This record gives sequence, structure tokens and C-alpha cells, in this order.
Amino acid sequence: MGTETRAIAVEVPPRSAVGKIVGIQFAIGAAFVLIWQLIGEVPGVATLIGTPLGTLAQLGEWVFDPEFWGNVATTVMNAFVGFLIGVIGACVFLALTYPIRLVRRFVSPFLAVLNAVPRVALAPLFIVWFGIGSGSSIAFVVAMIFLMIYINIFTGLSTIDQVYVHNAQMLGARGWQLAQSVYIPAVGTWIMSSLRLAAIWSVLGAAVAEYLAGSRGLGGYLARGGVLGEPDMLIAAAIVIAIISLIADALLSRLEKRYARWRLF
Amino acid sequence: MTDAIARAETKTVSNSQHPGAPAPAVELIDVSQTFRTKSGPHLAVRDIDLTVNEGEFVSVVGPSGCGKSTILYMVAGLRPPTSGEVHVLGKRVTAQTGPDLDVGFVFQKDAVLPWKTALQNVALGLRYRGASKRSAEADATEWLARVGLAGFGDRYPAQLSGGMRKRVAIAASLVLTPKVLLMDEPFSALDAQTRMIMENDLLSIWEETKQTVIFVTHDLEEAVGLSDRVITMTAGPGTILSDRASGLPRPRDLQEVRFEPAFTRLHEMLWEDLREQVQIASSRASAAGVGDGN
Amino acid sequence: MTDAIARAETKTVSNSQHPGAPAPAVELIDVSQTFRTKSGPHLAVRDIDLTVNEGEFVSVVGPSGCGKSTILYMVAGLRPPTSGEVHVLGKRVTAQTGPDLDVGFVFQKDAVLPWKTALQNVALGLRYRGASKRSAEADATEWLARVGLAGFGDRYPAQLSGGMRKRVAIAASLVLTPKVLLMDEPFSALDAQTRMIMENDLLSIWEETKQTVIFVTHDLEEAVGLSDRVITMTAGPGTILSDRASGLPRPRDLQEVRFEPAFTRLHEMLWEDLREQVQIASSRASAAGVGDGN
Amino acid sequence: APSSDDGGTAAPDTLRVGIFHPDVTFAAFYAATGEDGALTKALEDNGVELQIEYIPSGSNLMAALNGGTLDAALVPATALLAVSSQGGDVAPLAGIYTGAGQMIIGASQYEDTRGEDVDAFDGATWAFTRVGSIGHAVARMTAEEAGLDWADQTELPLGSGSEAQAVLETNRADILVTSPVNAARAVESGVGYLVANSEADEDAPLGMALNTVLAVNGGFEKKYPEFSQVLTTGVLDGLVELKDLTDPEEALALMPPEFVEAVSDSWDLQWEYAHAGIQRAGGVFTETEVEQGVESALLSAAVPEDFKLDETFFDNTYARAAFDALGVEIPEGAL
Amino acid sequence: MSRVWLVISQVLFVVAILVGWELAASTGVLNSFLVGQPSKIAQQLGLWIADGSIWFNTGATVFTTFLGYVAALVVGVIIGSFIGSSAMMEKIAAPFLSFWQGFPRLVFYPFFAVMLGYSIASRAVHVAFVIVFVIIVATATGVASADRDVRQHARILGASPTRIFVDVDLPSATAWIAASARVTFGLAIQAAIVAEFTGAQNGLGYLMVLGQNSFNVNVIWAATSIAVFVAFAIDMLIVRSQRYFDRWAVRADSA
Ligand SMILES: Nc1ncnc2c1ncn2[C@@H]1O[C@H](COP(=O)(O)OP(=O)(O)OP(=O)(O)O)[C@@H](O)[C@H]1O
Ligand SMILES: Nc1ncnc2c1ncn2[C@@H]1O[C@H](COP(=O)(O)OP(=O)(O)OP(=O)(O)O)[C@@H](O)[C@H]1O
Ligand SMILES: [Mg+2]
Ligand SMILES: [Mg+2]
Repeated sequence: MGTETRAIAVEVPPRSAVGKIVGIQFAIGAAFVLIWQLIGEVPGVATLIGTPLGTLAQLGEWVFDPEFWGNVATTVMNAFVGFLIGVIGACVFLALTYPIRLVRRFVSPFLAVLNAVPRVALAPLFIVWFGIGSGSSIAFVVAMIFLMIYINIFTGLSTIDQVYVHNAQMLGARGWQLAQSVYIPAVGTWIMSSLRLAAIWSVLGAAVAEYLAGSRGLGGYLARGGVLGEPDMLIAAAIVIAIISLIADALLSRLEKRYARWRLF
Repeated sequence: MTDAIARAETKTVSNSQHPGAPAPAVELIDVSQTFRTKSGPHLAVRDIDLTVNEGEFVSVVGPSGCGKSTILYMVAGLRPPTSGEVHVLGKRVTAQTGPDLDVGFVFQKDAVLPWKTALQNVALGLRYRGASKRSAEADATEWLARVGLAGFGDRYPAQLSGGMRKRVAIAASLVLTPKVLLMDEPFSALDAQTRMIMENDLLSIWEETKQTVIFVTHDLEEAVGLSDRVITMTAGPGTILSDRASGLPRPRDLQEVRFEPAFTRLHEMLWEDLREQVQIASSRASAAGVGDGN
Repeated sequence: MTDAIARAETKTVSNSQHPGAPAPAVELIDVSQTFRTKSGPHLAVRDIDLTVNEGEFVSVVGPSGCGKSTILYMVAGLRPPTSGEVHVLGKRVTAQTGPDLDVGFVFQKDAVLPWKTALQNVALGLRYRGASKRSAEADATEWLARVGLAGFGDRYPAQLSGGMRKRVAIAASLVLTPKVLLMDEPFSALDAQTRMIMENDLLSIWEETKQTVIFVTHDLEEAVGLSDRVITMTAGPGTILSDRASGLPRPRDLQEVRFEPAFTRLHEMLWEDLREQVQIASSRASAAGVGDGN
Repeated sequence: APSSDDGGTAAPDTLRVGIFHPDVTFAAFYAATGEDGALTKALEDNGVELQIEYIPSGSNLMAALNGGTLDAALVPATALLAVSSQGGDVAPLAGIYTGAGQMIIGASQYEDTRGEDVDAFDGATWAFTRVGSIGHAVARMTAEEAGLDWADQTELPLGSGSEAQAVLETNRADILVTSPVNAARAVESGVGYLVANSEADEDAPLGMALNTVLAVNGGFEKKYPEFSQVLTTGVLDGLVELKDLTDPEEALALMPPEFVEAVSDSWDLQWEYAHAGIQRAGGVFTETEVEQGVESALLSAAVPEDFKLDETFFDNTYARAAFDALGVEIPEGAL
Repeated sequence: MSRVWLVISQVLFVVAILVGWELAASTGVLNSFLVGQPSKIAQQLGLWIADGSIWFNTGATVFTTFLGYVAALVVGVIIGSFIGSSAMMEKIAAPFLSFWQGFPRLVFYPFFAVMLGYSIASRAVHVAFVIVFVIIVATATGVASADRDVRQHARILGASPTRIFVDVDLPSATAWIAASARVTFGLAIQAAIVAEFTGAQNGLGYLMVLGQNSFNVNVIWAATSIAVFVAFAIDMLIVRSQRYFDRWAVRADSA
């Protein structure tokens, strides 16, 4: 089911709508800032989430601070490497386990258990095993996204309409050919959605790991903002982190569009 | 209750044994298929004995839901039978063997890959067999034209009409010239004229290649016009009701063969064979209520 | 180039104006539909002028891909035309109005809800109209039996054969007795016998309800047998090629009406109308290459 | 005995030091790493690069130190005791801050009504940093000292420092036990006032408890004994420099810019609250310090109830050698 | 038959790992301070079971998670289906969704705590805040991928927009929501635990803080293993219900 169909529901909005969309987005964004400002009026809250102006000032300060850019680079690097390892690892593991029913069933409960492990609580172990800094950040990212991808694609695979598989089989597809011409495109939506989720969580994971363990990277600002009670720094760092994932997500969605040529109207 | 009678009848009307016939391409020996459903097991077809010889063109007709598609799936190796044996081209088909490279299947449901263009869909089997992209697409282009879709090569299935999609599927199968060709109501989505053209095309291709064809249809005229033998099936759980040779000359022109007395006779016999079955099918279904048919 | 000729012809053969006829139920005025595709806009149908009166049974036939389904979608209010006007039951259909409760549509592709049982699917429309679960399911059960599916009520669509699913869709539409009924090749997935039974059933229901029916088929005999008028269409971009009244008596028995001379005559005329179109369709497609048709 | 004046000391390329965050209680270390600090010079001489890792969680910090991804760290004695009681491998070198280092801050609304009467806070909500932290223990002891029954009080363990101000401002807590930095910030911003300072008096509960300790990873100490000495000497030099200062500006002048920047907004108050603990710190571990340190570890359940301190754990070898090298008299009471 | 063997082999696998771990830790191949030791973890669990604290603490975390999950599900499905119902809406919402998805939400519990008080309610809100965006996206994708033909069929039968939502969009979004359920649940329980790190007097997060405080990795493992057990049990439930919602589909495995 759900695989070939999404397509059809997506209509291309006419060009004139683009301006409208941006306008509405702008309005929503402004509303957010306003709400933020208003909540900040509640006593005590501003010391937790800062104020729009203070945050802006912090951001302005960072723009000219090479150390800040160094931290951005660290976080992005950690997230990227973790993302690559996680994605490739999940795909390889999927390719090894999915085709054989027995293996698939053997590993499945273990994956469910691993998925349930509260990784945040095990941060000290990550630090011990992978050191502070990039090592544990990357490991943490992988731990966050590996199963996310695996489980998502796995579910997608089981929703494929069998008639496509049968058709390709009858045309002579075997093994990798079958994967390439049916399974992968059919779970395309699932792959892309899990990649996008994974990209976002890679950035988040890297930041959280830095927050818990290492001084370098944007997570360090989160930690400092939290511990020293500097809400503007905390929020500014959170926003920068969010923007980075926004960019990662946008890049992937562009990829998705290219991939989804067949789902045209 | 009526089953016993139906079976007895099957034996008497059966006339499929050609003495000294060529090697069998497809053999079903005492085959049954049971589906597990929520309301218990559902026997879809049972006790099917059927031999199709090499180069034979056999049609299967029968009431909707009698198990025609199920039989093709078993022959294709996609759903091994729950009991009995299926042999294709001398090899036994089991859950392990999977589909044979020499068997082609045109599915009843749209099965072209939505993420490939019409051309890519037709070229697919050739590519699987290791043909270069270039040569595969050249062949595919030719076949697209043959099914009346020249110029639609770069369309995705969602942009084609129902009948066009079906023709893509047919081309994708025929371009491989499989030794055994299974076709499940391939022409039912086509308009009368296109259908006539494609039926003639199929026949002329077949005259050349002498493939073994099992052809499911619900159009009796089509069945008679195309085939050497027509199998009718009883309402589900489906068994073979009759197996009649057509005896019409080859090569045929479909427009003309219609007026042969042998054509009309066979057509009427089949109609008679089936008339009762459809009644049985609906009355049995009503009688059995929810947990149907076994 | 041949378009001009085709259009001129359309006008001459058109004979749809019954003087003093009842109110029109469906009116298409100069309607065209263009699809946006990657390789530019694609004109699917153009300049369609068609009036269907209340209680009329009109069939539409034409080459595959000529735009028959497209016309039904526009009448149903699911895809507003890119130009021209569509009026249904006196109201203009636009993007805003959406589908009318008095219009039923049996889709070409089976479009029943996969997560509802056959019974639930048939009861759906009644439930939407506020019927109690009990009464809706009672009616639905009756209609399931009427399409030969008694006892299959608790099956999910994936557990039914192709023909059975189609019958569920038909029952789901008919149970609502819509004033205007659009049917897109409803019987093409059925076996000959079931089809015959259902055609007869449809006719007898229609004799009672006198619904307005637009019936797309690619079976000319079916078109002639069922309808008051048969519309033929040119190859895409589709326009109306001819519009012929059948003049056959009502009520009819399909098995008998076949042998009336008027039947054979109309059948032959339609066949002639269309023969050339199919050739045009394939030759134009080949000539136009990738960016086809406009 | 390890000595530092051989010239060619075996030393790592970089020295990775873990710290929670720049805080007045680590002032000795920072004074040593200021531009003219002793440690800065010593590191330069040995060609060692200093790398400070800020790890805002005690358990993560200890895990890193124990696991060897940090060479050295400034950690509470309680944590060291806990780790060693679990079989961890860490070596304390010198104590640089003594006393609980906790400020008791009341919400401003009580400044006039309750003032510095802790017993006026009976039945209040007491906020502190974490379950089982020193703050937790001090809160309890302060309450009990004032004659309150701890069971009648509401406990509110917080996470980060940022909540400290917010909970007072929103009345989620009435009284807060927190570090000098957070206390100074809360007072500076007007949401709280100082009710009591655990550092005010040597005889106050845990007033002489061993608090911040310079510690190294056990393996590191074995591998680089000479360098461990260099480190100890450097840091203790910082301590000695600071000890006699009372003026916050003078103290701040010794510090590296990053520290100055981090603490600048409320440094004067921080210094006021905390400098007693610096002055009281002996560098060497004393019997009272260790005793009270163990007591505080027991109080906060960081160590099991039947905990027995290994006599050799707080070993003053390095600190003594450091004082020798600095030419300073070894403080009395050293173990 | 083969099912039994499968389970046996899985159990053996787990046993082998535990035994290996125990041996390695007790002989010093692994540093037991860093990785803990199964026997001591079991001992700790036994202690908690004996004094009864395990039930209370587990209950608190499960309750928080559950509450937050349900809240997020309700809010997420409503917003998500709203967004997924039109391409325009999807376009508008996309950047905001990715922004909030990418926002480090796990560290913002203090905000909710101060706003709403240190209570189960604020912890549940934090849980909901952490996962709701994932659910929104899943729902929107699912709704957008509903089969157009089926939707039109329902429209023609007279379904109102709400009925279309209930009968077509929601069932087709279920696969996505259910798939994301497995992922989001893992996040939800982590969010609950993180919330219990601060201001809580009970819960698995509170137990972990105790463990961290005394640097007793066995305590952390013990609390973690409870969390894992609970989450696993719920994961099984999710898979079960997934199967219920998919009962209409003919699976590759079923034939
Ligand atoms: N996956 C399935 N699960 C349960 N029952 C099934 C399944 N597939 C088919 N059936 C049942 O098996 C019987 C035979 O189905 P099959 O599709 O072979 O019929 P058919 O002869 O091809 O019908 P049609 O002409 O309508 O396509 C039917 O009663 C159908 O309900
Ligand atoms: N969504 C679409 N996008 C682009 N082109 C389309 C789309 N839908 C239909 N078409 C094109 O419009 C033309 C008419 O399609 P339509 O489905 O109406 O044909 P039809 O007459 O119903 O054919 P058939 O008998 O095969 O069902 C075809 O050329 C088809 O390729
Ligand atoms: Mg079939
Ligand atoms: Mg059509």
C-alpha cells in the first residue's frame, strides 16, 4: 500500500502560492517570538529561556567569534560522521538480517531491547568507552540513530505490495536486483523519512553528547548556559543547533525531491 | 454435496490425453491450495490435475473467485501449493526453487513498478538478464511500439490510463520470450479494438515462438479464439470441471475464426459448462454464511 | 492535422438532440482537461459537449487513453475541468463544490477501503448518510448477496479475488441509489457469466429507479445492449466522435436483444467509427515521440 | 621521592584537566594557570599543553577521570571517596578548598520577615543541587542545627544552576542551598538574600570538610610521577598566592582571561562568600578535613554505610614535596 | 517447533553474554568499576524488590511516560493530520517542524518544571514536548500518503471531511504512527528519565541519580535494566497493536 500512493496526493502548488506560503511562515515565526517574549514576562521564566533580544545579542556576538565557528564545525563534524556511520551501519545490518527470515526473527527482540535502552542515562559509559570529545559524541549519535533507521525501513519493507515483488521476480530479478528495483524504491518514502529524522537526531545527539561530556561543540554552550544560568546562551545555542538540523533536513528533502521523480502530481 | 457429481463429470468430459504428445511443460498433480484467513482455513482450489504440453496454448475460464489466479501463482512458483506437486519444464516447483527464469507472468492486478518509466519497466527483465542498457532499451522501445505505446516511454505508470499500464506489463513480459507464459486476464482493461489488435499480435508472436501459454480470461470468445484447449473450473473451492480441445485450424485470424461452426459449438459447450457453476457459486456462498466453503 | 477532420465528422454524426426531451441531468459545455506533466502540459480531452438527460443510460466507448475516465472524474466533481463548464443536476460543478451526494461513481481501479471488510465497505455510504449501523449492515448484506458475495461479508479486500473486489465496489455504489451513476468499466474484471448476471441485474434495477447512468466500457456489445445512447471518442486528446441512439426496445433481456437487427447494426456502426481511431492513436503516438499530443 | 628539578621530566604532550565550570572554589587552580601562574610556567618548561575540559556533571567527570580520558580533575572529595569505594583508580594530590562551600539563600520576600533565622523556615521547600550532593547534606544539617525536623521539610533537588534563580523567583522554593556562584547570582539579581554561609565558621557543620581536591587518574600518576609533582607544585603555588588576599580585585588579577570573563558578573560576592574556604585549605590533607570529608560522603550516601577509609588513600607525599620546593612551611595537622 | 528453537537460541545467546560479562568482570578482564557486573546488578535489583521500592519507582516513570505519550499522540495526530491534509499546509509547516525537531528539547525540562511546578504533570508535558514533533511528522506523512483513489471513493460515497479523515487518512497514517511509535517510545522513556533527574523524589531517573552520585554503575545498570524491561514490554504491545491495525493487509509472511 502506502508506498506508491503518496505521490498522487501531493499537488504542486502554483507559483503564485509561494509568496503566500512565505508570508504565512513569517507570520507564524513572528507569533512564536511574541509568545516567547510574553512567557518571558512570567517571573523566573526569563532566567530559563531568556528573552528574544538577549538571545539575539548573544547570536550577534557569536557571529564574530571564531571560537563559536569552531564549535559549530565540531558539532557538524560529529553529527555528520555519526550520521554516516549510523546510516551505513543500519543499511548493512538490514541487508544482512532482513533477507533471511530466521536471522530476522532472531535479532528482532534484541533490537527492540536495544531500542529501549535509555541512552542518555548511559552517557558516563560512552565517555569511558569512547573518551571525551568527538569519540563519544559520534558513538552517541550512532547509538541514537542506528535503530531509528533500522526499525523504520524494516517497517517500510513489510508494507510493500507483494505484487511488485512478484512481478520483478517473474521478470528474473534475483537478490540485489530485486532490492535495487523493488525494495529500495518501494521503501523510498520510508528511507527518506528515516534519513531526515536521523539527520536531525544526529545533530541533536552530537549536541546532547557534547552537553553531557565534552567542552567542545555547541553542546558545550548548552551546558554552560544551563550550569551558569545564562539562559540567552542556552537558547541561542539551542537555536543554532535547530538551524543546523533545519539545513541538514532541507538538503535531504532536496534529495528526496530528486529521488521522487516518479511521484509527480 | 454437488462436489462428487462435479468431479465425476470432470473425468468424463476430460479429453486432454493426446497419445504420443510432446513433453509436458507444466504439470499439476493433485494440487490444492488453502489460505489461512481469520475465520479459519479457506480452501481456494483442490485436487487439480492438469498437464499442459510444450507449445500448447491453454485457456482457463471459470467463475470469479474460483481460483484461476491461484493456479497461475502456483505454476509461477510464487505460492507453493499446500498439497500436491507442480512441475514446470521438468523441474518440481517448491517453496525453495522460486520463480523460473523461463516463466513469464502478466498479473491480473497492475504490477508495473510505479517508480520506473514505461520504457524502464519493459527493459527491466532484459537488464536483469544482463543486457546492456542500450540494447535493452532498444528492444523495449520496439515492444512499446508493438503494444501501441510508442512515444509514451518516459511516462511513469501513474500518468498512463489503466489500459496503457496493462499494455506496459504485457510488453515487459513478452520482450523476454519466456518458454512458459502465464497471463491473468491480460486484455480485460483494453478497449475492444486495441484488444482485438493485441490478441492478433499475441497469436502471431505465438505462431513464431511456440511458447507454452496458460491464459486466464473471463471472455469465452477470447478463450476459444486463442487456444488449443479450454479448461473450465467449478466455483470455489475450484476444481477442473471440463477440459475441451478446440480443434480449430492454425494459423487463425480471430475475426474470421469466429464464424467457424467449431467455434460456435465450443463456445456454446463452455457456456453450458459454466452456466450452472455461477448459480452454484452464488447459492453456496449464501448458504455457507460467514465461514464459507469447506 | 487529422483533428480538424475528426471534429467536422463529430458534428455531422451527432444526433443527440431529442426535441422536447426531459431536463438534462449532466451537461458538459466545451470542456477540456489538461494535465501538468514533467514533459509539459498534456491535453487529455478537449472541446467536449455532452448532454445526458435524466433517466438516460449513456455509454462511452473509445480507444484506451482517450479520456473516458477523465470525463467521469470531471462529472463527479473530482477533477474540475481546465476550461468549460460542467453542470450536474442543475448545479455547476467547480473545484469548490466537490462531489454531489446524488452522484455515484464506480471507479476503474478497485478503490475499496482496504481496512474495512466487504460488508463495512458496502455499508459505508449509508453510514455516511446517517443510517444506523444495524440498518446499514442489513441493507449491505442484501446487496452483497445481490452481487453474488453472500458469506464474504467479513473478508478484507486483500482476501478477495479481483472480480470479487470489483463487485464490492459496485454494491457500495448501488446501495445508495444515486440519481446519477458513473461507472468506469465496472464489469471488466468479471467472468462472462457473472458479468451477464450483473448486467441484467443492473438493467432491472435501472428499470425501477430510472437513474441517469454514464457507463464507460470497452465492450461494444455491452454498450449497445445496455444503453439508450452510445458515445464514441477519438484517440487522445479525446473529443466526441459520434453519438448514436440505440433505438432498441425496453425492457430488454440482454441475451435476446443481441439478436435484434438494430443491435447488430449499431454494433457494426460503432466498430466502424472506432476502427480508424485505434490506428490513429498508435500512429500518432509513434510520430509525436516523447512530448506527445499537443 | 619524586623531584621536579632534574630538568628532563617524563611528561605527557597534553595535560587534560576536567572541571565542572569556572568557579571560585577552583580559584587556586586558576591562579596557577594565569598568565604569570606557576603552573603555566612549569607546563611551558616541560612542553606540555594544557587542555581544560568542562564537564558539567559530576558522574561524567569522574567517569572520564577514572577511565583515563582525563588526566587530572578538580573534584569534590566526596566523589573521590565514592569512586575509590567502588574500586576506581584515582589518586588525590592536594586539597585546594575546604568546607562545604554552600550558601543558604532565602527568597527575597522573606528578607524582612525571616531574615537570618533558619528556624523561621520550618516547613519550607528546600532546594539544593542534587539528591545526595553536599548541598543536600548541608541543607539538612543547617535545618537540624536550627532545631528543625528534616522530615517536616519539603525537598526539591534541582538539576542545573539555571534553575536556582528561577525557583526562588517563582516561589517553587523558599530556601536554596547552592554554590557560591549561583548564590552570588541570585543575590545580585535580587531574587534572594544570604541567610547563612557554611563557610562562615570553622566549627559549623562540615566547616572543615575536605572539599575540592586536585586528583589524577591512577594510571597517570604511576606513569608520570615526576610530572604529577610538577602539577601539584604548580597548583599549590596558586593556592599560596591566593591565601593571603582579601581584595577580590587582586585575586581576580591572577586569573586567566577566560575565568575572568566567566565569573565577572558577580565576582565580588563570590569571593566574599568563598574565600574563607580557600584560606582554610591546607594543600596537604589534614585529619579533620578527611574526617569531615568522610562524614559528608556518608551523609550524602556517596559511600556505603560500612565504608572504611583506606589509610593510604589521602597521601601527602606530593603536597609535602611541593611545599618543600616552594619553600613554604607545611601546614599543621598534615596526615 | 522452529519457534521453540528460536526462543531457546535467543535465551542461550543472552545467557552467554551475561556469563561472559560476569567472568570478564570478576577476573578483571573488564574493569568492573566501569562496566559493572551482572551478579551485582542482580543483587541491587533484589534489594529493590525486597524493600518494595522498585514498584513505586517503576510505576512513577511508566505513568509519566504513558501520560506524556498519550498527550503527544492526541496533539500530534490532530496537528499532523491537519498538516498532512494539504500540500500547502505541508509546505508552510515544514520549516517549523524541522526547527522544533532539531531543537535540543531534552535539556529543557527545567523550563516546564518552573512553569508548571515539579510534578508528574510537568514531567509528562516534557515527555510530550520531546516526542510530539516526531508524531506530527509521522501523521502528516501518513495522511499525505493515503491512496488518492480510495479517498475519492469515500468522497463519492458521501464521506464528510471528518469521515474521510477517520476512514481513510487515519488508517493509512496508522502504519506511520505505529512505526514511529517504536522509535518515539524509546525517546519518551528517556525524556521521562531525564525529567526525573531533577526535582523528583521517585522514578527510575531518580534511582539513576542515586547511582551516579555514588558512582555505582551497578545501580545505574539496575535502573536501566528496569527501564529496558518496561520499554521492551511496551514495545511488544506496540507491535501487537500494529498487527491489529494491519489485520486487513496481506503480509509477505502470512502465506
Ligand atoms: N491472500 C488470500 N487470503 C485469503 N483468501 C484468498 C487470498 N487470495 C485469494 N483468496 C481466495 O481464494 C479464492 C480464489 O481466488 P483467486 O484470486 O484465485 O480467484 P480468481 O479465479 O482469480 O478470481 P477472479 O476471476 O475474480 O480474479 C477466492 O475465494 C479468494 O477469496
Ligand atoms: N494524472 C495524470 N497526469 C498526466 N496524464 C494523465 C493523468 N491521468 C490521465 N492522463 C492521461 O490522460 C489521457 C486520458 O486518460 P484516461 O485515464 O481518461 O483514459 P481512458 O480513456 O480512461 O483510458 P482506459 O480505457 O485505458 O482507462 C491519457 O493519455 C493519460 O495518459
Ligand atoms: Mg484472478
Ligand atoms: Mg479509464
